[in-house]
Amino acid sequence: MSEERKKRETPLLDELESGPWPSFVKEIKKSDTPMADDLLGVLERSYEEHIGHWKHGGLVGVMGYGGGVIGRYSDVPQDFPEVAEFHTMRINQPAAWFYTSDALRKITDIWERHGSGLTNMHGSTGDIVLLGCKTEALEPTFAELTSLGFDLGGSGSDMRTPSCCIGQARCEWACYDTMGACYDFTQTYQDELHRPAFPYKYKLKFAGCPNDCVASVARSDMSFIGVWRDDIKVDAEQVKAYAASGKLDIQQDVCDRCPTRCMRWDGASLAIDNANCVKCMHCINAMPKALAPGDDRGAAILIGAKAPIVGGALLGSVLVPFIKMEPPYEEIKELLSRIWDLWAEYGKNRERVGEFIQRLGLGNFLEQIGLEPVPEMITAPRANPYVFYQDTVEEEA
Amino acid sequence: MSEERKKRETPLLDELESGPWPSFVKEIKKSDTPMADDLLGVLERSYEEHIGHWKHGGLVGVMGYGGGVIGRYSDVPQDFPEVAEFHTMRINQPAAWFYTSDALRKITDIWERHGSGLTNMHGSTGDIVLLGCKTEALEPTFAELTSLGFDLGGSGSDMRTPSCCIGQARCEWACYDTMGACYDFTQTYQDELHRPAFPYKYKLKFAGCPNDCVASVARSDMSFIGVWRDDIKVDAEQVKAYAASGKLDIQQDVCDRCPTRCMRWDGASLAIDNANCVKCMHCINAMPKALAPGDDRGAAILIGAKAPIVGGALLGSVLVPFIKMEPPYEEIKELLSRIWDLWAEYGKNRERVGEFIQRLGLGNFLEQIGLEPVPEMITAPRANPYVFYQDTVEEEA
Amino acid sequence: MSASPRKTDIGPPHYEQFLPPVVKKNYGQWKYHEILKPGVMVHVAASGDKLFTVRAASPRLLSIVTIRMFADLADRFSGGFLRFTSRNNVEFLLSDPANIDPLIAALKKEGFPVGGIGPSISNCVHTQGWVHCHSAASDASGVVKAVMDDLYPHFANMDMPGKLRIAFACCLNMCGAVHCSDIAILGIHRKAPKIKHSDLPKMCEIPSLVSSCPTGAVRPATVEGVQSVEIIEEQCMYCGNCFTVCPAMKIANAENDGLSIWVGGKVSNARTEPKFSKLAIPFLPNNPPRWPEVVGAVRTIVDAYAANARKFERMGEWIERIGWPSFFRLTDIPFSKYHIDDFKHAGETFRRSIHMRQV
Amino acid sequence: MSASPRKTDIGPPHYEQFLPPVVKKNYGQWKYHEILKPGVMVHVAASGDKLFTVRAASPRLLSIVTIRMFADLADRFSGGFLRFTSRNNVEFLLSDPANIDPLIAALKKEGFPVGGIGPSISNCVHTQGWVHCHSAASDASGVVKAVMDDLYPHFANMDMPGKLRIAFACCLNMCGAVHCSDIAILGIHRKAPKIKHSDLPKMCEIPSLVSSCPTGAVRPATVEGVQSVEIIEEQCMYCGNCFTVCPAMKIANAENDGLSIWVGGKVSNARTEPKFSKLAIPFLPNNPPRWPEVVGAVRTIVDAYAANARKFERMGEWIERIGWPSFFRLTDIPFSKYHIDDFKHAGETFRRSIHMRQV
Ligand code: SRM
Ligand code: SRM
Ligand code: SRM
Ligand code: SRM
Ligand code: SF4
Ligand code: SF4
Ligand code: SF4
Ligand code: SF4
Ligand code: SF4
Ligand code: SF4
Ligand code: SF4
Ligand code: SF4
Repeated sequence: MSEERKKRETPLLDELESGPWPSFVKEIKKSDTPMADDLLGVLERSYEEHIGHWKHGGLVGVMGYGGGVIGRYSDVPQDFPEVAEFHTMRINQPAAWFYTSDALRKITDIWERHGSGLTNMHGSTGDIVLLGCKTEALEPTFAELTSLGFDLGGSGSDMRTPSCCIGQARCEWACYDTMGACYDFTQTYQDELHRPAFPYKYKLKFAGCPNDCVASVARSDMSFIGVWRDDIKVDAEQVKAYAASGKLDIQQDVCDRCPTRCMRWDGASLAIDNANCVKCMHCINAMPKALAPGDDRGAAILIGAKAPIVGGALLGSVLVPFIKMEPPYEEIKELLSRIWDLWAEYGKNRERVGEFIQRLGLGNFLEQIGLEPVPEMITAPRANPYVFYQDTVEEEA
Repeated sequence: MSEERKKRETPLLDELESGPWPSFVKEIKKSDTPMADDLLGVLERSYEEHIGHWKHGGLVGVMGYGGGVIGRYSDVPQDFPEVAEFHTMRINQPAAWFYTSDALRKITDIWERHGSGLTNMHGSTGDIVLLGCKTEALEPTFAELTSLGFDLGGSGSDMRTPSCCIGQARCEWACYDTMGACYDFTQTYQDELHRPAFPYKYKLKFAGCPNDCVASVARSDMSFIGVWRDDIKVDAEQVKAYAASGKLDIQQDVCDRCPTRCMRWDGASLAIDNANCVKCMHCINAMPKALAPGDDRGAAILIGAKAPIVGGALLGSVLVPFIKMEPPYEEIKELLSRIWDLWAEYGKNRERVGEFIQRLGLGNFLEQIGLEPVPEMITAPRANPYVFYQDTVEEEA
Repeated sequence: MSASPRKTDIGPPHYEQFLPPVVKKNYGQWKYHEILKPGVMVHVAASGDKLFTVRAASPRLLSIVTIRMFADLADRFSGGFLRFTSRNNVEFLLSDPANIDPLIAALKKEGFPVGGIGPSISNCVHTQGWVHCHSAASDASGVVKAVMDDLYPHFANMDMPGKLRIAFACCLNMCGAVHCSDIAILGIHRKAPKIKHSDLPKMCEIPSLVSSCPTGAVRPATVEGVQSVEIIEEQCMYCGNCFTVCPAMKIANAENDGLSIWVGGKVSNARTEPKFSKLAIPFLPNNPPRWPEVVGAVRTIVDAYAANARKFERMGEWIERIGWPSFFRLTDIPFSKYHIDDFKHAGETFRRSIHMRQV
Repeated sequence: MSASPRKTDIGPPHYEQFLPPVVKKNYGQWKYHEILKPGVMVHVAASGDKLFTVRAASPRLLSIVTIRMFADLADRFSGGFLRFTSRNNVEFLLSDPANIDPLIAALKKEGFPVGGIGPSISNCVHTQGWVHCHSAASDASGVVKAVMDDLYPHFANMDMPGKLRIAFACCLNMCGAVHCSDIAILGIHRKAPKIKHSDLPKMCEIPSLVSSCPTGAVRPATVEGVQSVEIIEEQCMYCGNCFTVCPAMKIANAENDGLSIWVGGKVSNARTEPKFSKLAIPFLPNNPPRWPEVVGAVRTIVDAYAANARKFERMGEWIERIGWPSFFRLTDIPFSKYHIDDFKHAGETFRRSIHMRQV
């Protein structure tokens, strides 16, 4: 894609070409398009001035969709005309970011034709981020992508692109099929994904076990975290092998690190008081050959994680302590639609579901969506006496 | 004091005369005054009706004082004329509630002459509570009490009657002289105690060690909790004696209950990693003959405990991690006056100092009272990014 | 007496005059203590001196007749020296161990049993209730008497895993500081105050009344021509603060007042940090004179604790070890939406992890 | 192509077509895994089949040229199959272990080192920065490059006590979800937005702008005759939410923007519950191209952790074990009022016990 152009001087950025870590400056230079050139120029200026040069987006997108494109304009278009418009397209990644070389090449070809040649593999939410194109390029890129079988992801106040850990594709601990579930939910809610109709964004993430390799508890309005209910499976021989290996001190590194200290190691055999196991994964992580999650597997559903804007960050909180994760996930989808209905009706503009629940009160929220309160949802009952009692005796008229 | 009066029928209350626990009904009956009689009568009515029969206080008190008396009126004075007025007087108890039989008798004599003959030994704040008298009795009672060397305690928006644990008078763990300090502060602040001039009440409590036998961390706006800085004193022979006694499993009952697990017991000797001891007292409590607080003793000062009205209950929080407690406590008194000045000026009406600090921000509060922030004051730094930065670069004009 | 100049600001008498000689001599020099039997302990000083303490129960609400009886016993057995504890028990301070048993016998005869030391249930801290306070949603002394009658064996014996502290407060002001007790019994209102519009303008300042309500439920309003206030009932959580500020807002309500049970608080730093009590039972009826529902509920909780907690473990420590779900299962107390916090820091109590015992 | 009917709502391609045969065959049947060496692991299925993974670093911002290079390597060594991880590394999925070393060599030659598996420092999750976002207080890619160059040995070796996850976000929106990272680097603004009163009425809705400010610092005002807003500067804590809502409230400020460092967050449930990151260093200057202050600070924290944490212990677990005061002492990071929370739940972070290591 090279052509003869006068390259910009970028002495500051050039310093970031050296060093052992792969260099994004090299990447931008590799792309070698006029857009990439101007991006380098404007970035060098930011490095000089310590300030960014991008303006608010504005409404750009593809026909019939309300999300998937982030509009971006330069505030110094005269100096960097090629990036005067520099929108990104969010492309819904395949579950767990699996590709064939062939699929990747086809995507790069499309992006060579229409965009900067720069990408993020991947965006923080999980999308393939095609970084930088002009408004006029959006429709043609979209058409070519859909022909290839790809579609846009979410942005704005819609369901965002769901994502998942690698799960059963490679991981021995996956308590349900994360990729299957992620794909299924993504397909079911195409409308919610492309056409913002919520008070604010709603993210779904699927993690196969409590290790949560997709950070769902911190980054998704609804997270599905795999877990089991029965006993941890113990291969006694392999436990001994770990002990013998000398690499692991089973008492100190495993038993003493168990949050409920529900394990006993007598130097020869390991006993687990499974009734007091809180499924933290630690012992299993430490001895993958010897221990494994039980067979009665499913997921816990947590709700409401988000970043700090503006009421403070939230981690997800337990909504369903355990549910079997089996297609077509009807019970969950019914629950989800009750939640969306309630939130869509009573949520304020730019109020994430986690904040909405806190405003409404978790007890009231549960009542509205028809879930029984169970003590697993909380770490402790209220410490304050400010109870809104309802079942009281009314006065006689 | 008995005389011939028609006694009221109190069948419900009478049921509370039986049983092993000492009976307050018997006490009221023992007093056998017309006031006690009517008290029993109105209480029986409350037991029948499930509702109290007292009205708000109103301003009653002794000349020149703004606190120390709780005014109380019956809402059924026609039926129970003797308790139509039924005020309580709060008498500042001697430190740690020590008495001689002689002193107690003299107090009872005064109360026989002027009041209901009923008391609380003691009120929750610590005062001797003389329970029930008429308005006209207040001044004479006060005169006789002061002649005996007693004075009123606090009520309303003043410094409340300070109280303390038994400390060095009997307890081997007292890290400072709680009774001496309690007496000293009480005397220093007589004006603040008797003449409400604060936004709200301000309670002081003195506990000799982290066991906090006077519940200061929950119940005082400022609590002084004894603590030491050097190593726990270990009598190795006595440790062995405890182990040998069979009453204590040193590993399980002591070491495994240490919050930082900083103790090692090898069956023969006990090693404490004192740098990681958080002075919780547990091991010392468990083996009082073997272990003792170190010699470098003083107190931590905590601020802001209170009951839930109305912003929610608070426990005290660390203001000074360690200070030597030596009369005349000048440094502490200077600190206290800076706190009172600030709170008196900026505190809202009925805003306890703990709530005031939360409203102002602990960092700002420290700055205002001239204390350096130290990490011991918190359990963790902020998790939210909402910092009010101050040392920023101003723009050139 | 009235001729002498009026004394003020003298403060309490200096405590030294009330200290037994052995205490004065060994002040700050105590070395260790031992519990000799229920209600009796000895403190040993560096000098070798010993101080024997006998602790007796008290209903706190004491007649002067009883106080004089205590004084007499002190004269007979403890050189005239006695004290009260921070939980309102009475303690006799003896130098001569030979006096211990006679004193215990004399106390018993008067109806004041000995106990409360060590791993036992000590006296129940409490408040005024219908005996004296205008705010009370229940009686304090009566509930305490009924509960302590039932728990008496645990006062008289040291048969608990650790110390178990019970407290009672008759309204949300929590004068009994029940917010940090192993078991707390709390009187509660459950109906918004009834406004006496005729009295209100005379008795109360409307702006400070309006601002007293933490939820903003009290609003200025003109009612039947008078400047008064109204209450948005759905916003009222019955804290009673408006009533404290304004007598014309009576909150007590015979049908709806009652009691709630809270568990797991503590104030000591022993092992774990001080903790607030948490809601166990949102509502039990006022059922004088013996409040059987309350007595039964407390008993259930005490029994579950006694049967399951480890040595030294306080109620809250035990519950945190086994988890709240297990506490509700073990006690058969139903869990409801009322248990879920919805006040200011509610979100901090939501479970934000997978750490659950799956059942 | 434009002639064919417009496709919408097709969603992503089904993942199955991208799975290597060994994965398809053993889907859900994996038995265990082993880390073979830095950046290389093997998963063994119940069938006995093995899947070898080689993980390589990525700057995330990738040129299509590099993506094609990855595709070529996949064709040569892993049957054309590869994936990216949730932390933006690239993983080649091999059936033949003989291909591992040649692949590593080829990757290295292209400048893409292998590592990040096990107890190591994996890729730094990050955001757009000055490369693309209007909100950025710093550059994302540049800081990450500088930091990872410095920490590279810990990516290439498994020499950490446990996993150590670093994340970067360029503004308080925290798209990098830095709120739960072992170490987080966060771009911050420190000046209230400057209002462009000439543009504001055209571009923004005043009521929603006013309500966007969490502290109520934005108030409606008439400025030079136009309906606009004003900012009460003392109330602004620079969250940038007003700017998100209204482009005429530019918050970026060259002199005052910079970075802050946060530590001790995690998301896994392993051992301890997920935790937020907490403020370690409130402000470091923007000093491109290599941000030495930031690189140095991160290095100090990593070194203290590496030297002191126990096996498996994450940053936050280590700090909680030793206590925050010890963390500040060990790293020599000054403690200031900025560290003390003063937001909504501030009181929950005050130390409400005596549990302190007295020094
Ligand atoms: C591209 C991406 C960052 C990246 O470099 O990876 C991104 C970029 C933006 N985010 Fe984000 N967010 C991205 C993932 C996230 C995440 C992480 C996640 O999804 O796992 C979060 C934290 C989790 C969460 O949702 O809370 C996140 C929390 C935010 C917030 C704060 C939301 C909150 O409730 O606190 C905003 C502000 C907003 O919504 O107005 C925001 C807003 C933005 C905007 C649209 C800027 C704005 O103010 O309108 C950014 C556009 C940048 C640009 O120029 O392209 N972005 N944003 C990520 C999306 C890529 C993708 O689709 O894969
Ligand atoms: C590939 C990936 C999932 C994916 O779908 O992409 C993955 C894969 C594995 N994770 Fe993970 N984790 C991956 C992101 C995560 C994340 C998310 C994140 O970092 O943002 C977490 C949560 C981190 C946190 O708590 O902040 C995560 C927490 C874990 C843990 C818990 C570690 C702990 O002690 O807290 C384990 C268990 C272990 O390593 O002992 C784990 C274990 C594993 C295992 C061993 C699972 C298995 O048997 O296959 C995999 C290789 C481990 C490794 O890299 O050392 N994985 N893992 C992600 C690789 C990211 C990368 O490029 O570095
Ligand atoms: C008598 C006593 C209860 C008792 O039976 O022991 C008591 C009785 C009253 N308290 Fe109290 N408080 C008593 C100790 C406490 C304590 C415990 C303590 O001091 O250790 C507390 C909790 C700790 C605290 O200060 O927060 C306490 C927290 C309250 C509150 C709530 C304050 C708050 O900030 O949450 C109020 C309401 C108020 O101040 O308006 C209150 C108000 C009252 C009033 C004055 C009622 C009122 O609304 O005006 C009660 C008068 C009852 C009466 O008829 O005599 N009382 N009050 C205690 C004082 C006796 C004494 O002087 O020794
Ligand atoms: C007399 C009294 C102090 C006073 O000045 O009046 C006192 C005296 C002693 N306390 Fe206490 N405590 C007294 C109220 C308290 C309180 C306050 C309260 O209950 O409201 C507490 C805090 C309770 C809480 O955490 O909720 C308290 C928590 C302790 C502890 C910590 C127990 C624990 O495991 O949490 C100890 C140590 C122990 O017993 O092992 C202790 C130990 C002691 C010792 C052994 C101290 C000593 O060496 O003399 C004393 C006898 C203990 C006993 O009763 O078993 N004392 N002690 C109080 C007796 C009250 C009563 O009549 O029952
Ligand atoms: S979250 Fe669990 S199942 Fe998913 S990849 Fe991580 S360890 Fe495996
Ligand atoms: S999974 Fe966690 S809680 Fe369960 S036994 Fe293992 S270490 Fe303990
Ligand atoms: S608080 Fe400490 S010093 Fe005071 S009586 Fe209790 S145990 Fe003794
Ligand atoms: S006092 Fe507490 S923290 Fe210190 S060694 Fe003893 S048990 Fe451990
Ligand atoms: S708790 Fe309430 S009702 Fe009881 S004494 Fe205190 S203020 Fe009065
Ligand atoms: S009782 Fe409390 S919540 Fe209800 S109106 Fe009065 S002040 Fe407001
Ligand atoms: S963190 Fe802020 S500046 Fe960075 S990409 Fe997200 S919104 Fe933009
Ligand atoms: S930056 Fe945040 S705090 Fe400051 S004015 Fe804007 S919205 Fe308000």
